Amino acid sequence: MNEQFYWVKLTIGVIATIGLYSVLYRETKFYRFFEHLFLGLAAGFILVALWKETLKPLWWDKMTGSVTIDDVTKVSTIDQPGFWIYGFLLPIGLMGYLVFSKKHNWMSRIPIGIILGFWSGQQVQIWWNRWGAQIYGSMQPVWPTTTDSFTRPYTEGMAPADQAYIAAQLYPSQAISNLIFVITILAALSYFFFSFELKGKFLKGTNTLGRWLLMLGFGAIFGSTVMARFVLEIDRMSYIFVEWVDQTSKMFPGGG
Amino acid sequence: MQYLDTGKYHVLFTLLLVFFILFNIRRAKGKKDMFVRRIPGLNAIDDAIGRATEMGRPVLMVPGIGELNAISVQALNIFAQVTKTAAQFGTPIRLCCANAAVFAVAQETIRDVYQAQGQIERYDVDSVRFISERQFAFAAGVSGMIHREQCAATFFLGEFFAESLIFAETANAVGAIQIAGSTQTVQTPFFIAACDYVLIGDEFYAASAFLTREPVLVGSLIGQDWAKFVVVFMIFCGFITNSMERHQVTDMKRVDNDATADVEAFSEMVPVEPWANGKPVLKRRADTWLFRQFNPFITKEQVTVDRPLEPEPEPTTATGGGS
Amino acid sequence: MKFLTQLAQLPPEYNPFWAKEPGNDALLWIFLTIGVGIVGMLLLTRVPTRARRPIVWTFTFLSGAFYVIYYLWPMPIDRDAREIPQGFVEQGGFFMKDALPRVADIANVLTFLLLCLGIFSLTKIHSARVVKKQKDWFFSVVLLVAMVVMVIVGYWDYILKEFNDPNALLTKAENWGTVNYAYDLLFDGLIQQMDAAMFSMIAFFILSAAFRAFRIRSVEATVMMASAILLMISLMGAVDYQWSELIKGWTGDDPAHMLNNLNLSQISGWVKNYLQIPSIRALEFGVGLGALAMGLRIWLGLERGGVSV
Amino acid sequence: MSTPEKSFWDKAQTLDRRVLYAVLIVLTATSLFFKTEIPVNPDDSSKDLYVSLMTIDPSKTVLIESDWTNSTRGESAGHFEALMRILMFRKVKFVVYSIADAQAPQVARDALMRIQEERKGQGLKEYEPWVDYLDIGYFPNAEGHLQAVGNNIRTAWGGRKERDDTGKERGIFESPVLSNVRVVGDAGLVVVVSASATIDIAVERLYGKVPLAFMVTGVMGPNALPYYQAGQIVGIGVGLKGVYDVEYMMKYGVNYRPDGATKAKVLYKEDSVVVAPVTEGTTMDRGARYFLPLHVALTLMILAIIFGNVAMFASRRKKKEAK
Repeated sequence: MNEQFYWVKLTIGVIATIGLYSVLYRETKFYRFFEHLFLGLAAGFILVALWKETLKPLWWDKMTGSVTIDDVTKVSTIDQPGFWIYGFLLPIGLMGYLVFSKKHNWMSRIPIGIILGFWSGQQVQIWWNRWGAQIYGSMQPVWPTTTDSFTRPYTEGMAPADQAYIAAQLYPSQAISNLIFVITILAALSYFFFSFELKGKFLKGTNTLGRWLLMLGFGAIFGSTVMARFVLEIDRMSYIFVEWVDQTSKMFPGGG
Repeated sequence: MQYLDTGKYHVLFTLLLVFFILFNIRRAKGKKDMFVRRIPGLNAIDDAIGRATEMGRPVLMVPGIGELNAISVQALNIFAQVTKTAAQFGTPIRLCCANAAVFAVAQETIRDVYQAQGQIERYDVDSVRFISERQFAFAAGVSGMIHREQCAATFFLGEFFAESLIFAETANAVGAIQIAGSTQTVQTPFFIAACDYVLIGDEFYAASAFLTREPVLVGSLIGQDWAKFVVVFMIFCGFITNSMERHQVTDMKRVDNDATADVEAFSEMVPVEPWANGKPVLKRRADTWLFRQFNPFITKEQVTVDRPLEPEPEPTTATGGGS
Repeated sequence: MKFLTQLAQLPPEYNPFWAKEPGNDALLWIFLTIGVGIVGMLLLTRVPTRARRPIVWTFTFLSGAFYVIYYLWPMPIDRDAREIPQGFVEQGGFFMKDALPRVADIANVLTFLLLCLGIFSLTKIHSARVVKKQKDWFFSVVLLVAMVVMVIVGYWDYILKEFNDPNALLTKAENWGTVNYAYDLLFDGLIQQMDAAMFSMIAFFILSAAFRAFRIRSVEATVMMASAILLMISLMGAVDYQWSELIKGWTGDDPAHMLNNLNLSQISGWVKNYLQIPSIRALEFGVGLGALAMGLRIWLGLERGGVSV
Repeated sequence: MSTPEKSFWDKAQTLDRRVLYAVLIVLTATSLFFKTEIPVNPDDSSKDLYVSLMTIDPSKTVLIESDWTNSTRGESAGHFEALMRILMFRKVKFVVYSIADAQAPQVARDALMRIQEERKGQGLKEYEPWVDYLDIGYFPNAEGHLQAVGNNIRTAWGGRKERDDTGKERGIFESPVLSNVRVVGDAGLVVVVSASATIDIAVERLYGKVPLAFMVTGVMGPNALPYYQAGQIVGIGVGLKGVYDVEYMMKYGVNYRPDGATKAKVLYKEDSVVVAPVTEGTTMDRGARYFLPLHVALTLMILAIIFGNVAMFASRRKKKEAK
């Protein structure tokens, strides 16, 4: 890529970044300009991608099929036959546009109903796949199989047979951790009962404990997401203060 | 076969859950005043709208950036209730969508609400807007709108991803009352940190039952609770039986073979080798009864099926295209 | 019945009923299909009001039923494309398994066909603003111009790359022409950078949200704050290193020492595995059940109110 | 309502968010200019990644799946650059392809050119296209494409042509880079540099056929680590820490004791494995530059939280005293 173009591209990117960042200070005309520019470009891009990346490969190509013609022998081979039935999707999709019609707007619910129908049917299909293994995974054993040591011994450098033996055992420290796991999941589940009143000290206590444990989990998620977000910000700073400044000084040597 | 190759257990279990939900919906028919636990965020809806009305500023609603599915539909169900109150007070509303299909549904829903309230003259077509399908363009557009219109109350309910915090903090900056909830667990902590009221987990799904007290919805909620009881019960029994079984001595162990080029995955039992230190061999995780229920034991014979073959299709050549 | 058997016999790629020869044959069938579809649409406009709801529901029910039946029906395992199904059950299984990828396309294609609805609304709102010279109309001009320019440049670039470039030379910048540069500028120089700018703004918001919310006010807030801070500290490589050096000092660099479990990465890993995972899992069970219940209500047409189909 | 004079602590408690933003910008931007070396304990997964990259047979070609774009440049560019530097140091031939995004090849190409220029500046040998590496661009339909590569790489990539060193267009399998690759298993390693779910596809389609290694963003880490724990991939670098780990090992090696040193900086699980550092070109770059700002930002965040709490308690005490 040639240098001038690269510099122009960088500069525009830097201005746009600053434009959007300006909303951190307050909403100004400067921000408004870049916001609308962004929305316009994004809408235009979606219209391009609509055909290029979705309708053509997902619909048109599959509907019409494709043929390869050999350069030499001129014999054509069918790569993929055309599935004519996809043609029905066009009228059905177009019905969605009747949402603006006063008289026939009910027809727009047909494509919407189909989309929602597929989604709903899938819920029945995927429930077990998604949660079955997790239900089993929550049934952790809590009775240690050995009391030779409180924690799992350090195995590096041991004979493989001994390592395998240790790996197959449940040590007390793990058993305690597993018990905490089971208590946590049961307490947190109890927080999500809606249809009956929680009475009595035990149930109320479990409910509160469940809420605290949930908050603890949320805190952990919060903490572990922070790094990725800060890196993005640091990279933007590097984009402006390192890359753009470098390229600018390359383009205008002696300028500053 | 699906219910043979991955076990009958899960089909039965799923059908049990389906039965619980449908049975309770049926049972609840015609009943009134059924108990639903208080959900803090939802009591605040009226206050939030009241405040927006006093200040003469709009109420903003965002049904997430997900596709059209039950999550966005549920968000719109809650928004329909919000709009009902707003229509009574004559408070202006803004509903921003990031998906065209959701936009179509939202358009109709909101119009229906105004119509049902007899306030159709107050309905503004442009109050329901499509902003952008692109995640961060949508974020930029909505933040701009929050700032410009100084929204007094904001509702962020649905599938939110990284943009959740952009919305929540922007709305906080203009002093809006915020009620939020995301089915994306990873985003919930950000809402908790930045918003006034947060619907956690399936409080989001329980919300419409709580707001409308419709028998169908409350019934379904009771069914969900039954299902949760079953899960609690299973985990409770499971951790006890699993703990006991891990102490049983065994001389066979289960091996699960991966799929290869010519055979599907299958399981077999092989004798175990005794430990070198002479201690008894105890059952491992994969040898327990429960593990077998969740990971059915499929023998090699079961996965080997012989069917006659269709003759090799002739190489297909197009007749018209070549010339 | 014979016809149905044939339909199920082969995967659609080999089945002469579904697959047509590309070219005139396929196009003819496509036009016929679209024609039939349009006629169907016209017929639907004549449907009486009370039949509307059942019609919409039928579409919803049938779409959902595919996946539900797929789940319950015995499915073939270890199957070759040319194997012949034995008996009705297998025929059904073969048929549905072949149909699954096709059916999965339908929802996608419909969603995308609806996309222009959103763009239409966006254009409508902003052109109205320009025409009526409402407040901020200038910015609506910016939006509309940006959109049009992007569409023109985007399709032009697409046509050049797709149809005029058999050897994929344009995948390299040194072979680019003006249009390709313009497209790169708009997409990579603007859209991508603005995406990144908005995305990175979250870092600022995380900071201000944490400053405001993480106060020792209630047990809940304190617990959340404590686990967040613990995780953040464990992410700092330098602190993690110093802490582990400290522990090494206590243990005399003995890898078998029990105190090694106090390493920051060990502690934060324990918090994640034994506290975060179960509490979040409990929450997600509920969300999953909520989705299942909602799905059932939509599928069976039990939802009432504005949104129901 | 009379508002009494606000004390310093009251004000501090409700500090204007813009002050925090300004501090964050200033601190991260200035700390960017200090490329410091912070001692760390590299993660085990990063060590495995580095060891496998440094011990790969130099006569075998490495396939690089580059599935990142500028929106995740912060983490992925660091990974990609470190990978380039290691491979060029070890004189391993490589192929770069993308399946996630049509923009990805250009982004990877730019990064590659940066490294080439840097090496030119340092007087090192540049990698020549066609002879030392191939850049074969984007393949749509990720799932189908990787399946095709797994089945028969020669047909999957057979259609691509590149200019050879004389400027003539030839099929890529005639190039010295790919001439010895008949099946995908002939490649020494497939490295996926990704910011998206293509890692799942890579494991599904290529696992068992060729060794796999990942370099992913922090967000993808939780998705990818289970594959490492299950032994399906040989090593993985996660997020910025992963970049820094690799750069740190590039400088200090693994189990490597320079003359006179009694202890290696980085220890490996197996004592017998000794991997030397990368001795030419740059070793600490993007990871090292971003690592200090990251520490600064995290410290700022923790200090801000502490400050907020101190302010809260101080103002509470003041109010109590005033009463």
